[in-house]
This record gives sequence, structure tokens and C-alpha cells, in this order.
Amino acid sequence: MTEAGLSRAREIYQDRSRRARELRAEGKKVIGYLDIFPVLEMLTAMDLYPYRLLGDINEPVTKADACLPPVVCPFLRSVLDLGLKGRYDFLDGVAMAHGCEVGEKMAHIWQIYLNPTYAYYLDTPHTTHEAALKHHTELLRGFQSSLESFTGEKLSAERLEKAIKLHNKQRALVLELYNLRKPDPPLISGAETLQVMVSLMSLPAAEGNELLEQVINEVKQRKDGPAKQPARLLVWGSVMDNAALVEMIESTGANVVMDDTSTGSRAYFPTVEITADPLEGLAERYLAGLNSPRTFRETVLGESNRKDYMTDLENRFAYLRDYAAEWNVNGVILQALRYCDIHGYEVPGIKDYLDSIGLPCIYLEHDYSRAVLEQLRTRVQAFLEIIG
Amino acid sequence: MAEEKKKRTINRLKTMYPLRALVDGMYEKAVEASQAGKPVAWCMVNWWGGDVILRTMDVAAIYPEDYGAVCAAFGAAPDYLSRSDSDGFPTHMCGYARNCLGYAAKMQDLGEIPPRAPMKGMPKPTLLLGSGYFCDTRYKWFQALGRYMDAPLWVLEMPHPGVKESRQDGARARDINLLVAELRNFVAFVEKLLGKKMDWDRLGELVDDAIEMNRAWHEVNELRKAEPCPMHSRDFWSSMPASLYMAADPKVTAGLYRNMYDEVKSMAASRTGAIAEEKYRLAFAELPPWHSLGFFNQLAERGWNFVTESWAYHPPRPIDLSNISDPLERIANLTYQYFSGYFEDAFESKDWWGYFAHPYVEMVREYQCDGIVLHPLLTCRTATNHLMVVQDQLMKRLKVPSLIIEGDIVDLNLFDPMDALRKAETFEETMNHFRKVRADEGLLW
Amino acid sequence: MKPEALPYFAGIDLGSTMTKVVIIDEAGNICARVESHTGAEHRHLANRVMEQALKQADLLFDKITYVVATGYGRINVPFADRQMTELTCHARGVANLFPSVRTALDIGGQDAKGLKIKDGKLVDFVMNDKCAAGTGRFLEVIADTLGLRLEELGEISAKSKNRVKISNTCTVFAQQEITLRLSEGALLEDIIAGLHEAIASRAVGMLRRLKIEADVVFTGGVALNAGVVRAVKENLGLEVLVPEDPLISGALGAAFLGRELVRKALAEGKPLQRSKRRLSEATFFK
Amino acid sequence: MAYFMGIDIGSGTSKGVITKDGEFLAHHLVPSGINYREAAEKLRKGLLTVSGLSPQDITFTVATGQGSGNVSFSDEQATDTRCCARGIKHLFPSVRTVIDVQAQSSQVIRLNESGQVTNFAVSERCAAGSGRFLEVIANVLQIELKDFGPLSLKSSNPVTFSTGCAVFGESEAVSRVAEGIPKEDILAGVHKALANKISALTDRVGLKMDCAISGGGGLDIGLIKSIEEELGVKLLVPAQPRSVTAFGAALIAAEPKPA
Repeated sequence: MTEAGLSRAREIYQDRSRRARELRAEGKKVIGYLDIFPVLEMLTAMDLYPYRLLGDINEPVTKADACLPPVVCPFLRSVLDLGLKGRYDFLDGVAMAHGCEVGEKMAHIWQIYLNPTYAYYLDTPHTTHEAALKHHTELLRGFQSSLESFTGEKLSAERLEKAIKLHNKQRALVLELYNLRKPDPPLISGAETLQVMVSLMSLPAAEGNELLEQVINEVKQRKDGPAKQPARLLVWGSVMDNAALVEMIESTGANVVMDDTSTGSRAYFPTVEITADPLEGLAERYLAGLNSPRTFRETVLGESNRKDYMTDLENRFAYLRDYAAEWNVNGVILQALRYCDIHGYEVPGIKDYLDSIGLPCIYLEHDYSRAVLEQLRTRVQAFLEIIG
Repeated sequence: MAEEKKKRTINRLKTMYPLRALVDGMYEKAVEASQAGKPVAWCMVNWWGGDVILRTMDVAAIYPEDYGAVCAAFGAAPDYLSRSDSDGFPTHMCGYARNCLGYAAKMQDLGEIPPRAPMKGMPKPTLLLGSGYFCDTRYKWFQALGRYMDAPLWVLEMPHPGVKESRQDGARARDINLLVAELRNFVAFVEKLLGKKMDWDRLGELVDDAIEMNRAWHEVNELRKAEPCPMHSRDFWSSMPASLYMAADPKVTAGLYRNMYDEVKSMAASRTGAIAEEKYRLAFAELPPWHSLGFFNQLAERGWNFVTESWAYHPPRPIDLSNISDPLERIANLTYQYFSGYFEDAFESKDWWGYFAHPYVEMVREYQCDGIVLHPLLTCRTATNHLMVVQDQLMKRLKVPSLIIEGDIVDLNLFDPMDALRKAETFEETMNHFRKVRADEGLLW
Repeated sequence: MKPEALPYFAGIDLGSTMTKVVIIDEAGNICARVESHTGAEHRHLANRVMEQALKQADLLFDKITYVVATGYGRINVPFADRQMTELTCHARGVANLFPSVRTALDIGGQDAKGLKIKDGKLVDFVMNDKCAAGTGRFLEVIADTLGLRLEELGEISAKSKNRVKISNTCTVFAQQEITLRLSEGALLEDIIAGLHEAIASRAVGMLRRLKIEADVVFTGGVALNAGVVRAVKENLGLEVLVPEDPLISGALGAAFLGRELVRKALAEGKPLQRSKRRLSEATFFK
Repeated sequence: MAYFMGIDIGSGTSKGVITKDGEFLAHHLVPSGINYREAAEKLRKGLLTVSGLSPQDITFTVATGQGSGNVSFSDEQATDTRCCARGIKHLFPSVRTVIDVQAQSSQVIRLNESGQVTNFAVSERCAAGSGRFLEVIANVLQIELKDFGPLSLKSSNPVTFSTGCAVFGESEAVSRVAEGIPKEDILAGVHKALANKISALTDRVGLKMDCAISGGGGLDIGLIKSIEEELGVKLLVPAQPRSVTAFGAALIAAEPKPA
């Protein structure tokens, strides 16, 4: 592997769809997926190319207004806007799931206005109740049969297991990459990491794994990594598909060494356990495993003596304390998009929790546009002046 | 503001008042229950699933969603909203939720129901019943309440009928199974919490009464197809909570709906309209600005009659479930009917946009509307994100125009009646234009 | 006149509307304070205002040991040794003026800030710079519309018997609304009182996101307006302290923070990071 | 012969038009100032003077615009949307879409062959996508609104302006200037941002040719050009874009009234 991983990742990040267009020209079917709840293993197993639908903070939304009002998630509006402007014309179809509520509506609006050859909406329960997990397995069966009639092929357990192993490998590699952010200074910056992650979401799983191996090798040996900074930050919250926000944060005298968003650890850390019926293991991972605020977790499921507030927070957010410890984090940036309900409701609670473990944090709300970065800069700098 | 001129431009139905009183009674009963040490539940509307179970178990159920509307109507909301803002809940979130979170925060501070709380207030709950359906707020909100109270929370899992994927083989049975399983687990949850057993026979009776209540309510609304329309949307909104939130014994409620049926029927017979002169028949999409309902009087003065509303606030289409013995299965099927009944024809014609717009197209056709008022709620995604599609389809299929008036269910600063009236005046010209267009294209009205 | 030997420290606060410079000496005495309107051309302005301040203090630029720039144009001060946010500097400045301060409200030309202060240090903050509502610009625009000077607004609103409710948050639409009310015969003082209430309730609403503790200090250009100060007190239900020159707290804090940095560096025997730039050079850098 | 008067009390400027037998006779503009009543009176006086008429000569007067409620001498009020549609229809019978960029807000109106409004969309309740946005920026750059267009056309690379709030836009402009970006690029940026907002509004009502522009925005070549780029169409521009609505009001005044 002579080609440098990081620069390749940057190229892909800057021209995401190139590979998809190439492979499509060779007859590969490309399926766009929204958010992290469509089951990628099932697409990969059917020899389909899962391609993550993302927005563009530099492109003003003009077309989407006509079918999605301005008071909903600006990221999803941007995705739809790009679709309406033909930026996703290379897709053979889309697979969307009930990630958040507006995402669910998007799934149908996309079908109505873009009328793709293949479109599947995968409902996803909101709780981890036993009945919900069973139900989700059955929902995946429905997804399977629709994929089978689309491709005209059977999805055997063998094919599925093979795909699961491939994606689990990718998850292991991502964790290995993230471990390179643990030293001080980290061997790879937050912005670089995000570029690699976005590249992964733009490539077939196997090629993504190759890229990851290249990047990991390069980063391990590089001499030109990030400089030491007083602040080591964790960024939590809504989807971040553009490195600009992280770059801004890192330009103020901080290293972003860990994240909890759907384009980072949240999407890749949990692995899939291979079960007798592979769909069960997948249902478990995608419903209970993915640690997203869109999934409701009661402190003690179905127990009628509810534990106190702090215990509830402990159960919901303890993983953040573990991240902070392992990645040696000394400040947290909570960022959420305006109109993002699932993250919005979380904010006071997560602040209470971080206060209780003595980890300083700041909440930033933004509207998915480059214009707000300057405003946010002052807030981030002030935050660093406080903790520094 | 609209409220100031108390002109009676809309004849309200006499039979509406007792139905509205049931809802007031719901809150009073809850306060009494809590004072008597009896269990109280805060519920998200759950389509006669959880609440019929709670009623059977003698739990007084109240609905913070409805209370949000109440607080808005009584002008108590701004206080609660600013408290929730102060506690760091983003201001773009659901007005109902922010109202409730602010209320709960104040109740926690005082250790009692805040003074001047409308309807004697919502007493501290023994349990919370959330729901996974329709929007994320409906479970995130109650989860966030943990900040102010430690009441246990059950989130009732619901399937997602109404979309094309729900028409795959075996999907219906699968969805019903989920609902039944969820309800059964919820029963076990409540039994354990209250340390008492479910009376399955009584549950069976209540379920049947609920089905009957919804049928009666459905029939009232069928009568509104008459010209002029004898029942205005304001009467619908005043009478809706009684069934949607099961405010009282469904048997009693059903009786009151039957009385309403008689009144509306006789008005239709005598061609008496809800407003003096019905120049325009309109549908209203999504929830109204509860704080500025007087606004409809001004529109009534212009001859605007509101004859129907979004399907989501209407009862399910009547369905015969007498052959199902298990009461939980009957609930499941009733709920399923609510979620899918309005789309059946869309499914037949493979109109997958149906999930959004089909019911609106149907209602506008059946009720022969000249236009529809779309009320995007600036703090509610669910009530808003499908409206553009509705506007589109109504124009494409029926040549019926839409008037968009931004506002909110709770936050009155987001609604501007003056501006709305200006738009309304222009919209009359648009409705006139499309009357001609429909005539030319041979559409019915 | 101070002995030449003693070091001096300058703080420059490049706000969106006003630019302020404060020079202090080793002992913390204020040797110069200059305020001037900020135009679009920050860089030249920064130099000009600094020159005025030096003149006032009768000093040469090389006598200034350290310059800290703050405010929203801080990156456009070529001769600054260091940039710090207005939030930190305001907190420091306010704490200097009122050691007892716990909560500070600063309403400037283009933003409103809430500061939580402990032991003279910033511990938490809220900020509105997303829209003009609730900022000084709101008042300016309206004063403009009414053909009044900002300073007049306070006294006029004092005459009000019943406040007009301004329902529009957007400045531009509020302007429209006010004209309409005026045409309908509403009294000027009632409208302005309504205006002050609108700003105050918005600012206090923002401030409540911090747990408000006494003493509360109110700074920024808008604190010069007695009407808003009154409205803020009403909304808070608390006494509010206003410095006699509410504009300079940012620049003052910047100067004192500069002194701290220098002392710290000396104490730790570390070299002091200074910008090589001279006052004369007006090169833009980021 | 019959004379009819249309009075449009806008938030910035008040415009008046007198028609004679359904044709344009005279128009007049006065700043609205802070008292719409006075503005209306001044406007009427001026109108009558320029047209050499006396109040008795006017058969019917229709008032419109923000301050239409304060026109004591009007016989009727009409919304600016209707008036604008009527006015443009008379000037350009072929127009089916009109983009009305006023001082405070913008609207896109669809109309039929008889000048009736068939659909319309108004910009949201903040100064985003309004002429006011332009004024504010003109202030920052200390240049006349009229020099705006020509200057902006010189721009080779417009700065991206993605903000809504006009005043917030001001601060963005200030910092761009501070970064040493040429004025024309900033202007072009503002025009682009406005054009984006307007094209979004246009998509909501659906663009049908021909398309015209009215209101103060019709005086700004730079804005017109960027809207044309955004929509990919040519805009028809009336000689007196600001008076279109007042003209329409005068035409409505002449329409037979339902008894």
C-alpha cells in the first residue's frame, strides 16, 4: 500500500460520490441510506453498495422548501435539497429507517418527490422492550424479502454472516483508529478522523476496510500529527458530516480526541453478535446496541420502582464518563442542530450528569450552515478560557 | 386581538358543552383522586390502549398534551414556558412539552400544584405512560420529566401501519402481535405497581364502550358533510378530547355524542349552518392556535365555515370487532384501524403518498371544501412536516388551494392574527379562481 | 505622571458599535480610557484609538508591556500580544469594578451576554448574537425610526403610564409595529417603555439560564439607558448595579488580564509571548 | 371621465397613483415616516397637485399596504397581494408570476389572466429575504442603495451569505469588510442570499412564465440579475416598480363593487 491513507481519505471526503459513480458504471447497484438504522450488513450481503446520504453545509437550501417546511431538521432539509437538485442521481434506490421522526417522514417524502427504483422504509421500534426486539427481528425479515425481490437473489444465512464479519471488521478497525487519539497529543486530529469516517460512509465496506488499514499504518508512523494542546475535547450530539465545525474547534487551541455522534463512535463501536438466526443478532445491535437518544431506555426496564434521577442519568450516560477516562478528556462540547428534538431533550440531563462527574461542558446550538461558525468560535474560545 | 370582540358569529352546539365539561371533570377527578391517595397517571394520547387499561385499574389518567392546550387557552403557558427555557430545554421544542416541563419544575419547587394552575392543575403522577408513535417528543418528554419527578415510565411500543411496507405478507398479524404483547406487558407493569389484579371482564366491557364511543363520534362528523355545515371545527375541538383522551366513562361519553348527533342532524334537516352565511367551506390541517381561537369568529364573519379537520384527531373508521374475544386484541385492532383505516383506498390504488396526503384529499372531496388552512406549528415537527405534500396533492388532484398560516399551539408570540386575516382576504380570491377551474375540469364542486 | 520604569498594560475592546481602549499601570490605576465608534475598517481604527489612548496617557507604544485585544473584532488588532474573548474580559473587568459581583448582564451593540462570576473569574455564560432583538442595535434602529437620540429614550419612557406591548421580536418588524401603533395614536413614552420592557424581558429570560445570584451588575452601552435598567430590575426582582462608565468593562478586564499574564510569566520565569508587530503596521491577520 | 386613487402606505415609502378611465394618470411618493396618517394626507395632496385634480374629482379610493388602516379618506382597503397582482397584470398582461420585493418582506404571487391571485407565498416574519436586508448592508458599506446594483455586477466572486436576520447580516458584512473583501463581492453576496430566499419562495408557489418583479427590489439591477440567474429566467421590470401596488389599488378602486 504505497498510497497515503490520509490524503486518499481527504480526496474521497472532498469528492464523495466518485467511487459510487465508477462502480455503478461497472454495474454495481448503489443504495443510499439515511442515518444509522438501516441494516448495512443486509445490503452488503446482497452485493449492494450502501452509500450514506449526507448534506452539504455550503449549499443553501432552496428546493427543499417546497416539500419540507423550514422548521424541521436543517440537516435533513439539506439532504433532501441535494436529492432534489440531482446530486444523488447515481443511486439505484434508498433504504431509510425510523431514525428520528423527521427522518421517518423524509423516507416517504423522498419516495414521493424522487420516486427511486427501489425504496424501503424500515420501521424501528423506540424501546428495547423484549416485544420490541422480537418485533424488530420480524421487521428485518420484511426488509430481507423486499431486498430479495429487488435483487432476485436469496439472502442466505451464510451470505449474511460473511457480511456481518466484514462490517464487524470495519468496526474493529474504527476502534483501532480511535485508539490512536488516546495519546497526548493525539496521533490524528478530530477533523482528519471525521474525514476518514465520511470516506467510510462513501465506500463499499471492503474498500473502507482497506482505507482504514492504510490510514492506521500511516498515522502510527507519522511525525506530523497534531500539536499538544491544553484542551482535549469530546464532541457529543447531532450528526456532523462536515469537518468545518471540528476544524474551527481545533483552531482555537484544543484537540478533539473523542466524539459521540452518528458519524463517529456512535455508529461504529457496537458490533454484531452472530446468532443462529443472524437477524436476531442484527436486531439486537441496531435497536439495543446503537446508543442513540432516539431509543428510549428506562432505568430499570418495566420495573415499577423507578430509581432516582441521578441513577437514571448514570444508566444513560455512564459511557461518556468511560470515554472521558479512556481518551483523557477534560471538556465536552454538546452540539445539537436547531429543531433536533431527540438531542434537544437530552441537554439538561446530560449537563446535570457531566456536572455530577466534574466534567465541564458547553452547549452549542446551530443551524447547519457555515455562517454560524464565527459565532460559535467565541463561545468555544470562552469555554476554553474557562477550563484552561 | 380576536378575543376582544365577543361577537357570536359561530353558533356553538348546545350538546358540545357537556362534552367539554367532561374534560374539565377529568382534571378535577384527578386532583380529588390524588388527595384521596389514589393513583394518578400522566399519559400521552395512546388511542384507547393504555388509558382503557388504566381506567379499568381505577387509575385517574390525565393528558399533559391536552393540558398544554388548556394552559395556552387560559394564558398560563408563558410562565411555564419561560421556566422550561430557563432550565435549558431548547426553545424550538414542542410547546406542550415545554409547558409541561416548566409546570413540573414549578411543582417540584413548591412541593404542590402551582397556584393559579388552570383546571385546579395536574397532580403529581404515580406513573407516566409514554408512547412510541407519531413523534419522538412523546417519549423524550416524559423521560426528561425524570428531572422533576421519579414516577416510573412505561413507553407503549406501537407498530407503524399506513406505509407501503406495512402491506407486506404477514405484516398486519406481526403488528397486531406487537401491540397485544406490549399491552399485556403494560398490564403486568401496572398490576405490579399497584399490587392489584386486572379485572379482565370489566376491561372487556370498557373496550366495547370505547369502540361504541368512537363509532358515535364518527357518525356525528359524517353529518358535517351537509350544506351548510351545521358543526364548526371549534365544536369539534371542544368535543374531541372527550374521546381522544377518554376523559370519562366511555359509556357516558358515547351518550353525549349521541345527543350531539341528534342536534346536528336536526340542524342539517333545517339547513341551519354553524355560521350565518356559509360562503366558503374549509378544512383545517393540524392543531389550531389554542390561544387565539377567537380568530375563527373573524373568519366566520367573512363567511368561512370550517367543516372538517386532520384525520389524526378523528376517531377511527367504525369497525366490527365483536368476533374477537381477547379485549387486548380488540384494543390492538381498534388502534390499528385508527392508524391505517384512513389509508385503505390509498393502498388499493398504490398511492404511497397516501400516508401523508390521501386522507386530506378524501376529506376535502367528501366535505366539498373550497380550500384548506394549513397551520404549520413552529414547535411541532409532526404536525408540520407533511403539510407541503398535502398542499401539493390537493392542488394536483382536486384543484383545491391551501392557505398557510404559521403559528404555534402554545406559544402565542408565534401567531399573528392581523397578518393571517390579511392573507385570508387574498385567499378568497384564490378560492374563487379555483371554483371556476374545478367547474371547467368537471370536478364535483 | 508615572515614572517611565513602571510597565503599562493596555486592553482594547473592539465591539461591533464602539471600540474602547484602557491603559493601566502596574498598580492598576487607569491612565487612559478612550471610546470611539467602530466603523467597517477595524484595523486602522484599532491603531487610531490606541494612539489616542497613548496620547491621553502621555506614553509611547513601546512603554506598553502587554496588549490584550477582545471584542468581536479582536482578531483585527495587529499590535495585540494576545486575543481573549469578550466574555472572559468583561467578567474580569466587572469583577474589578464590583468585587461582590456574581452575575453580570452585558448588552452591547450587537449581542447580549450573561456572565456567571466566581472569585473574579468567569465560570459560565450565555450569549445571544443570533438576532438583533434584545441587543443595543434594537434600540438604535427604533430610536432612529423615531428620530430620537439613544440617550433620550430613558427619560421619555419614564413618563409612561401604560406600556405598549411590542409583540414582534424581529427588530425590523418591531420597527413596523411601532410605526403602526404611533399612527393609531399610542403615546411615544408608552411605546418606548414597551420597547425597554421587550429588551429587558428578553435579556433577563436569557440570564435565567444561569442560576442568578446577587450582586447583579449591568454593563454595556444599553446600561446607559435608565429605562432599560429599570425594566431589567423589574424583570429580575433584584437590585442591579451599573458602573458609571458601563462601556469600558471589557477593555478594563483585558488590561488586567494582560497584567496577570505578565506577572504569571515572570513568576514562572517563562518567556513572555509577545507579538512582534508595531503600532504603525496595519497588517491584517487571523 | 372617472378618476380613481390607489394609496399604498408601505413601511418605508408611501406610494399613490391616480388612474383616468382605467389608465395610469399620475403617481407620487412620500416617505412614510413614523405617522401613516400624515403620510397618507401628504401623499394625497401631492397626488392631486401633480394631477391637477381636486378631492371631489376622485370617484373611489382604495388603500393598501402596511398602514392602509390609517388612510382616513379611503373608501375601501385591499391587501397588497391583490393590488400587486392587479397592477402587474395591467402593465404586463402575460405575467403569471410576480416577485414583489418590498422594504420589509418579499412575496411571490401567481395570478391568472384576469389578474386574480391564484397562489402566493410571503417571506417568514423576519427581515430575511427583504429589501431591508439590502438597506442595512448599504448602511454598513456607506453607499447609496441606487449604486448598489451596478457595483455588485462588478463582482467576480460573491461571498456566501447564508444568514437570515438582516441585522445579523450586517455583522457578517462588517467582518467581511474587516477581512478586506471588496464591497462588490459583499453586495453580490447579499444579492445571492436574497435571490436564494426568493427562489425558495418561488418554488413554493411554482414558477409560471412570464415572470415580473415589483417593489423597491425592482430598482436594484444587481438583485434582478441574481434572481434571474437563480431562477434561470428573464424578469420583466416595470418602469415604476415601487408604484405597481398603488396602481393596482387604483384599478381595484375602479372595479364594480358588489352591492
